Formats: sequence, structure tokens, C-alpha cells
Amino acid sequence: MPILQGKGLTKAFGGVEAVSNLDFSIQERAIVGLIGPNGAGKTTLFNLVAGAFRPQSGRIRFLGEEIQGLKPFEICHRGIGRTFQIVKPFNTLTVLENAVIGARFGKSSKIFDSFDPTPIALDALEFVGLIKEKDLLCDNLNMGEKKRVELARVLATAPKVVLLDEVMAGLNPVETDRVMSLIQKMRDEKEITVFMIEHVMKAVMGISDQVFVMHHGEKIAEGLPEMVVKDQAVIEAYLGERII
Amino acid sequence: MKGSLKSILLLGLFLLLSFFPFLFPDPYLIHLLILSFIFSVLVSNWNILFGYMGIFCFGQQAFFGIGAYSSALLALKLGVPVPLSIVFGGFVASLSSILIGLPTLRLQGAYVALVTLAFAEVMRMTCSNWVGMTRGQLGLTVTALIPGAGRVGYYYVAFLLLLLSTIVLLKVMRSSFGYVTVAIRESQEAADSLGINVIKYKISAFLLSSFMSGLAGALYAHYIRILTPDIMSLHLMITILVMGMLGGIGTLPGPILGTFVLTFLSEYLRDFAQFRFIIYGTLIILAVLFVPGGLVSGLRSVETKLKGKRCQEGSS
Amino acid sequence: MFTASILIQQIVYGLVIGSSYVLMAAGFSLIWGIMGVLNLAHGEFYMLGAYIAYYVSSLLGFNPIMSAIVAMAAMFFFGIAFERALLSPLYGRKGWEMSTVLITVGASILIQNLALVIFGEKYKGLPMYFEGELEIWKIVLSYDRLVVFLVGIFLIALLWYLLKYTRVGMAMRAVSQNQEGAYLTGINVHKIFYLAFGLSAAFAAAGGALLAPIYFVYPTVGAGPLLMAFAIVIFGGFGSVKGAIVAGFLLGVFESLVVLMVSSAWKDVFIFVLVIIVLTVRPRGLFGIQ
Amino acid sequence: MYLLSADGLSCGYGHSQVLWDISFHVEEGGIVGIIGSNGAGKTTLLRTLSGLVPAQSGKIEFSGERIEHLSPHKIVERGLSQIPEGGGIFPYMTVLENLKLGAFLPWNWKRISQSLDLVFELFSTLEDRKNQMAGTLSGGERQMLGIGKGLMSSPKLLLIDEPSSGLAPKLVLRVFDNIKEIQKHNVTILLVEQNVQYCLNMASRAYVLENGRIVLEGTSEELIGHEHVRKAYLGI
Repeated sequence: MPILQGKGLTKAFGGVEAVSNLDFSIQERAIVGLIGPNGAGKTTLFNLVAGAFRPQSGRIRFLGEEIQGLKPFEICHRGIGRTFQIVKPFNTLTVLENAVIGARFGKSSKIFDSFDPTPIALDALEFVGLIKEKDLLCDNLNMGEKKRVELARVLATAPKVVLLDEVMAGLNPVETDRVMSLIQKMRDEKEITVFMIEHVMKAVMGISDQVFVMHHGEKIAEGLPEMVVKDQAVIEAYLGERII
Repeated sequence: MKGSLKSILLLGLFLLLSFFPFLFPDPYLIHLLILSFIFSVLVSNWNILFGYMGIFCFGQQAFFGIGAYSSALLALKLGVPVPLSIVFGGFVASLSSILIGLPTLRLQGAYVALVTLAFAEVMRMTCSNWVGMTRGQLGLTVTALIPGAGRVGYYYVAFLLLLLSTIVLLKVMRSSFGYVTVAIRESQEAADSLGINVIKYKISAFLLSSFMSGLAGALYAHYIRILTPDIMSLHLMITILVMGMLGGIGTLPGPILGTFVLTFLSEYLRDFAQFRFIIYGTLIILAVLFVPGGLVSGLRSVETKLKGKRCQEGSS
Repeated sequence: MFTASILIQQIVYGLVIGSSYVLMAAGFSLIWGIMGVLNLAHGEFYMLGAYIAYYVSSLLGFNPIMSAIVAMAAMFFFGIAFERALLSPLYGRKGWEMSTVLITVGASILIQNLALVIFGEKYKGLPMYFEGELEIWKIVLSYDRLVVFLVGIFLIALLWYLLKYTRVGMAMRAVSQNQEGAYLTGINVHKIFYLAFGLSAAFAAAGGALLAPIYFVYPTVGAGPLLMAFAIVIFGGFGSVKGAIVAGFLLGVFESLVVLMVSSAWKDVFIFVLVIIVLTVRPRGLFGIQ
Repeated sequence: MYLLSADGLSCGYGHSQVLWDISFHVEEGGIVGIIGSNGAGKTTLLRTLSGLVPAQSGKIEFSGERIEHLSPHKIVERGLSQIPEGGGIFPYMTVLENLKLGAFLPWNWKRISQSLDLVFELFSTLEDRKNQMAGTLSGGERQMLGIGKGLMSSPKLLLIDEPSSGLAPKLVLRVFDNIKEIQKHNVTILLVEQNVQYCLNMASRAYVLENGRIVLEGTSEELIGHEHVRKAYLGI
């Protein structure tokens, strides 16, 4: 049974369907890449799954239960974490405090709760390699580190699935390699299923087990990475049809 | 070593304030301190919304006024014992905050400022127009909290209220609630995605902030003993704003520091009473342009500079 | 209780006040649209305009229209200076929105209290300038009010023309719709900022100057119109000048009717409650883009 | 001498650097392309050239003059116009108003009717829709309006950011035909595209931008057969 599944998802903005009648399904402990040209509706799809938008029609099943229409924080409690295309770290808090927030609220949003989230947060920082920076304010980090703060924060919520929105964008090659191996480690050691929007093809092709391709709000191809890149529709969407 | 110095200073300050009325039985000084205590509570609790959560609340004066009026009226019209009526004042203010908190939840920045300000103005004008109940601009003569007692009694009640408020704020801000407020201010979306029920926390912040402000307002009414709708005027909100910004919003000591400095400052500028608001306006402008962090951040940067110097001296 | 002619009379009064509210709100809305600044000192522009008109009129004996023109010109430059001194240092800063709200609050307090010291707290009124009344079908309208109304309408039309057809006016609209696109079109956006600020101050001043002969002038006279401007942009949509024009007249009439049917003391309460309800239901205003 | 040249250009936002040591040039006449996938830094490069993002180091020269320190409107005044993704149009203004604003600079404003005639000759659709709100145009029409608006500023060099973005292939062809048409009116074009094939079909020469650096340059024929280009785009 797939861990995460969408059926007939549609979301329109002012008459334009950003996601239109889309189906997808993701197996447990897979790394799934989501690619497609600009404006294909990839981030909108993530927002639907993460509860930021409510689909106009369609269903999303997670671990066999329907989750469409739940609030983002409820989706997080169920076990789906996400990062943002434009990083949103809590800049005036330290790296550790960022992770603590994930650990403390990832499973419950109670105002009074006595457990100590710090060990979980430290664990997550250790995992992404930010333990030395734990007392720095996020404001003072570079882009690569900020992206890893977001990863640590999500990991601290103990998710079963994470949605990664262009975590490699804006990273230099060294940082890219580092995040790629991190994602693999997340799957292998933490048994997390990864669904990622990515433009850095090296990463998509290098680590994903399966790739979805979206174009104009629809899924135009899916399959093994090496199969997908040979698909005529995909080549057209990326390279364009031969003009002459 | 530095930490212990700080706690010694704080302890000293606490002891000084505890015995102040006996050490310096100057009624005027005591009066200023009572006002400082009460307004510290108000500004600190406004700071939860404005400084910590980033909610542009421009209607805190309404909670202060609602607390004052409901407590005064309960004591006056229904004969409720004053200590009880003050607590009720807090609750009424808290209830009213739901009324204004809910509409602001979906709004952004400037719209929030607008709605909260409109709310406070509605409350003020209602009190002003509902002459049968509030006597309007003529004002209510409020029952004393401690009949026959002098200022010293009020001094300790106000001091206790400030201690209570500060302890609650310390507890709350050191708890995960403190992180939540900052998280919501920095990015509501990210906070939501990490499992924080943003709406619940915002409403809680409104409830707490307005409850404390209501208590402060009620105590103020029973101390000053004359209550007019002007208590909810925009002037009070401006004063709150200046006190907060002067001390440094988004910090715990900032609002208290700002309140004390401004209360005493404006008393010493008494001769220039008509210039008071000119000075306030100038202070706000200068603060925004040059020291957005207020006195506390100024002090902190001096502190880090000193620290840096010491480190350098140590290493050389 | 009251006759149809009183009702119509009150509606006409509402339109007269409405024209001044429109002058006030159009500039307020313009600044919000172009710069994203909620100018809480806008009421002080109105007040200063009223004082300038008062002094020009009483000391130099200018007629109300001439004094309004002087007030507009003076406040145009004042607005530019205001923007250059207080807002331009904040461009590109973190927390821009909060900083502008705070600094305009500060400026509002400063200007209002300076006015209190300089002009005194006494209400100042001008004698009627155009004597006599116009009477049609039992509706009585003094010539003063009529002149105010006509000049107001003329200025609104002028503003409309400026924004719609002139090069600079079009650039203002462009900046409010797509700032980056405006930069790439060769528009000096910062210059547009201060010109728009000057324009908005001038029109607020016109609102104050025109009503000076009808109502009194005092240092806090700007507070009411500012709150009204708030209400108007919420109904008309933030940033929409067209919406401000429609909403300004509607609210002017609404206010007059509340005064007639309830009492003048409650009129603001009615308007604010309406504002709160509208914002609760439609967080971006009645006609705002959702 | 080149019409536009950049030398050792680096820039970024706050703590994150986006472009490293970019050097390239555009000669007068013709079309030069810049190819890069999403997030490679193409748009940032254009924004830097237009003065919207300050350069951290390096220099930009346009018509023999250093421009990296100029503010955006000064750069437009010198004849370098950019059409951002989506056309950079003003949605609540009519098509005609948008075009007029394209001629905002005083010397262009004076000859507005001639420029309008030229634009309407090139894009008859725009004339048919001149009183329609720009926001109600279709994607292809918006792109045309963007190009028309750019032309109204009588530029020497036109930077065009992803004209194919969000358009159906048929429309893309039309937009590219339009671009070729403009070129005949003494306008040099720097075309930025994530769509390799489209770009190389248009340009005579191109640069490949990856992770904020230029990794390849060459004539279109060289690039189209280049192993790396296919690899960079599809990871084969």
C-alpha cells in the first residue's frame, strides 16, 4: 500500500488550474523526484498535500486516512513535514531553538507539555551537521546552512514523509553533494519517505527511485529516472519541440 | 561571574522597592512608582502582542479601559467587593479581547492596526455616550480599593501586580510559548508547518495580554478614583508605544525600563508639560530612525562591547 | 419626525462633507497603493491645510478658494520634505511596514502638538465668505457650502485627470501595480514616491482648507478625517482611488443620515463597527483584490 | 568594442551569493542567448544588469560606459531595457496605457505616436485590444505586450527573460517570430531561456549558466550537439 496517495486533485487560482485532476502515489521509503518547467504547479501540489491550500476537488490519503482539508499543523502532527522554496527560518532564534520548535510541536500543539524537546532537536542538528552552529542566530547563516536548518527543523518533528521544495536551489556544488547524501541518509537511517521538487538534475537523477513530471498542472510522465528522461513528452516540455 | 552580578543587582533592586515607602516616605515619589508599576504591567503585556508576536495591536488602551470601567461599575452599581471586582475587570477585558482578537486573525499588518484602533475608539465613544451608565465625560467617582488607606497600601498592591505579571511573563516566555510567539512573528507559514496551532496561540496571547491589562486598568481606576472615557483615548496608546519603543519591544525588561524612565522623565519635564507630546513624537521618530531596538538593545550592545574589550584584554 | 426635505437636505450636506472626505482619502489610498505606507500623519496634513487657509484668509483677506490653493501648494512641498526626511531613510529596511507605521505615528503626535503650541487650542472659525443661501424645493444650501462642494468636485476631477492622463500620473499608477516593472520601464520610482506624497498631502490640505470656513479649525481636527479616510479605503479598497471616490461620498451621506436619525455622538461608532464587520468578513476590504 | 560586456561579476542577496565571476559579452546586432535551468541564476543576472540587484564585485560596461553603479531608471535611459518574465506589464491599465508608459522617458514620450505605429504594425493583436485591461490578456498576448512595451523605449539592447515561460509551444513560436522581427529594427537582443532548443534556435551564440557560474559558451551549433548541454538539462 502506498504511504501517500492523491486522487483527482484540482486547485485553481482565478480560473487558471494550477493543479488539474492529478493522481499520484508514493511508496513507503522511496525518494521521489517531482520535476517540471516553471509554473507547472509543483509547489501548489505540495501546498495541497501540506494543507496550506485546500483542494477544490480530489482526495489525499496518508497511511490509509484521508487528510485533505486538514490544517497545516494537523498534517504535521500526522507525520508529513515540509520545507519551503524560499527558506523561512526563524531568523531571530538560534539554530538550536529552530530545531526545538520542530521537536516540541511536531506531534502536539498543546500549550503546556512537560517533555524536554532539546535532545530530539540536538539529534536532528547532529544529523544535518549543524551541531557546532547550534548557538548561532539563523540570521547569520549562509544559504546552505539555512537550508539545513530547515531540514533539521522538519526532521525534529519526526515525520514519516517529507516534502522538500527545491532544497538544492542556490547551493554550490559542494553543498549540493552534501544535501544529496543527507537525503539518502534520511531515507536509509530514519526510514523517511522523501518527495522532492528539484531542478538540479544531477540530484534528481542521482538519488531518486522514481520521478514525476508535471506540466501545466498535469502529470505528463512518471517512472524510473532514466526512463523518464527519454520520454518524448518530457523532452518536449524541457527542450521544446524541434522548431525547425 | 557576570550572571551573579546581574542577580545581585536585581535582588538589590527588589529589596529597595520592597522597603521603599519606609526608606523614602515621600508621597510624590511613591505616587510615581505606583504609576510606573501599573503602566509597566500594561506595556509589558501589550509587548506580548506587538513585540513578540508581531500583531500590530493599536487598541491596548481598550483593555485597560474596559478593565477599569467594568471593575468600577461592578463595585459601584452591584456593590461587589473591590478586590473581587478588579479580578472581574481582568476577566471582562479578556472576554472583550476575543471580540477583537478573532477579526484580526485573518488580517495582516496595517489592517490589524486599523481594526484594533477602531475597536478602542468604539469602546471609548460608547463609554462617552452611554451617560446613564458611565456619566460620560463627567466621569465616575470610583470606590476606593482600601478605604482610608494611604498611598503605601496601593504601592504594595501595584508592586505585587507587577511582580505577578513579570513572573507570569517570565514563565510564559521561557516556556515553549515564548518560542511560539517569535516563530509566529518570523513566519506564520513555517510555524504552521511545524505543527504549531497558530490561531490557538494567538488567541491565548490575546487572552493573557488583555487580562493583565484589564487588571492594571482596574487597579488604576480604584487608585486614581476618577474615571472618564479619556482613559481609552489614543493618547494612552501613544504613551504605551513610546514607553515600549524607548525600552525596547520584543524583550522582557524593555517595556518596564521604558515605562519607568518615561514616567519619571515626564514628571521632571512637568514645567514643559505642553511639550510632553512633542518630545514623545520626536522620541518615536528618532528611535525608528536610529535605535530601532530601544534602550535595552543599546545597553546590550554596550555590554557586548565591554565584554569584547575584556576578552581582548584577557588574551593580550 | 422629519420630513422628506430635511432628509434630502441632510443627504446634500453629506455630499458636501463627502467631497472633502474624498480629497482626504484619495491621497491616503494613493500612498498606500504606491508605497505600501499607512500614513498615520495624513490627518495632520488636513489640519495644517486648514490652518494655512485660515491664516491666509484672515490675515491676507484671500477668498476661500485662493487660500485653499495656497494651502495646497505649501503642503505639496511639505509632503515632499516629509517623505524625504522620514520615509526615504527606511527604504529596504527590515520590518519596513512596522517602521513606517511607527514613524508616521510619531510624526502625527509631533505635528499635532507643535500646532497646539503654535496655534493654541482655541477653535478658530472664519466668517462666512459668500453670504446668502440657495433655495430649491425647500432645500436650503448656503453659498459657502455650495462653493466648497463645487471646488471639491473640481479638485477630484483634477486628481482623476492627473492620474489617468498625465505622464507622471500614469507612472504613479504603474508603480502601485508593479514596482519592478516600473523600474524596468525607466521610471524613477523614488521620485514617484515623493511626488505622490506631495500630491497626497496637497489634496488632504485641500480637504481641510475647504472645510475651514464651514467648521472650526483646531489642532486635533485631523483625527476625525483620518479615521474617516481609513473607513473609506476599507470600503473602497486599499490603493484604489476610484473606490475612495465612491466610498467617500457614500460614507459622507451615511454619516449625515446617522446624525439625523441617531445622534452626532454615535456617528463614529456606527462607522467603526461597520469597518470592523467589513474587515472581518472581507480581510482585504469591500472591493479589494482578494 | 562590445555593446554589453560583464567582467568578473558576482552578486547575491544578503548572506547568500547567487552569481560567481560571470564574464560574457554581447556584440551589436544579433541575438545572444543565456541558457540555464531553474535556479541557475539567470533572472538574478538580468536583474543585476538592469541595476535592480547591486553587483558585489566585477564590472558591467554598456556602450563603453560603466553601469554597475547606476540606478535602474538611469540604465533604461542609456538604452538597456529588460522584459522580465511575464512581461513586466501593469495589469490594471489598458494595453495602450502600458505601451505609452513604455515610452516614459521624455525623449521617447515626444515621439510616442511613431513608436505606437511601429508596435501596432508588428503586433496587430495589440491594436485590436488596445483598450482592454492588460491583466485580462492571455499569456501569449502579455508576452507580446511586454515586448511591445520594451520596444517603445527605443532600446539599443533588449534583455528578454524566459519569453516561453508558461506558453503553449504554438504560442512560443509566434513570440519568437516577433522577437526575430524586432531584431530587424536595429535592436540587439539578449535572450534568457531555460528551454535549450528554443534558445539555440534563436541565438547565434550562447552561454550556459549553471549554479551561478558560466560553464560553457559557444555558437549555437556547437552547443546544440554538446554532450554537457543534454546532461545539464536531462541528467542523461
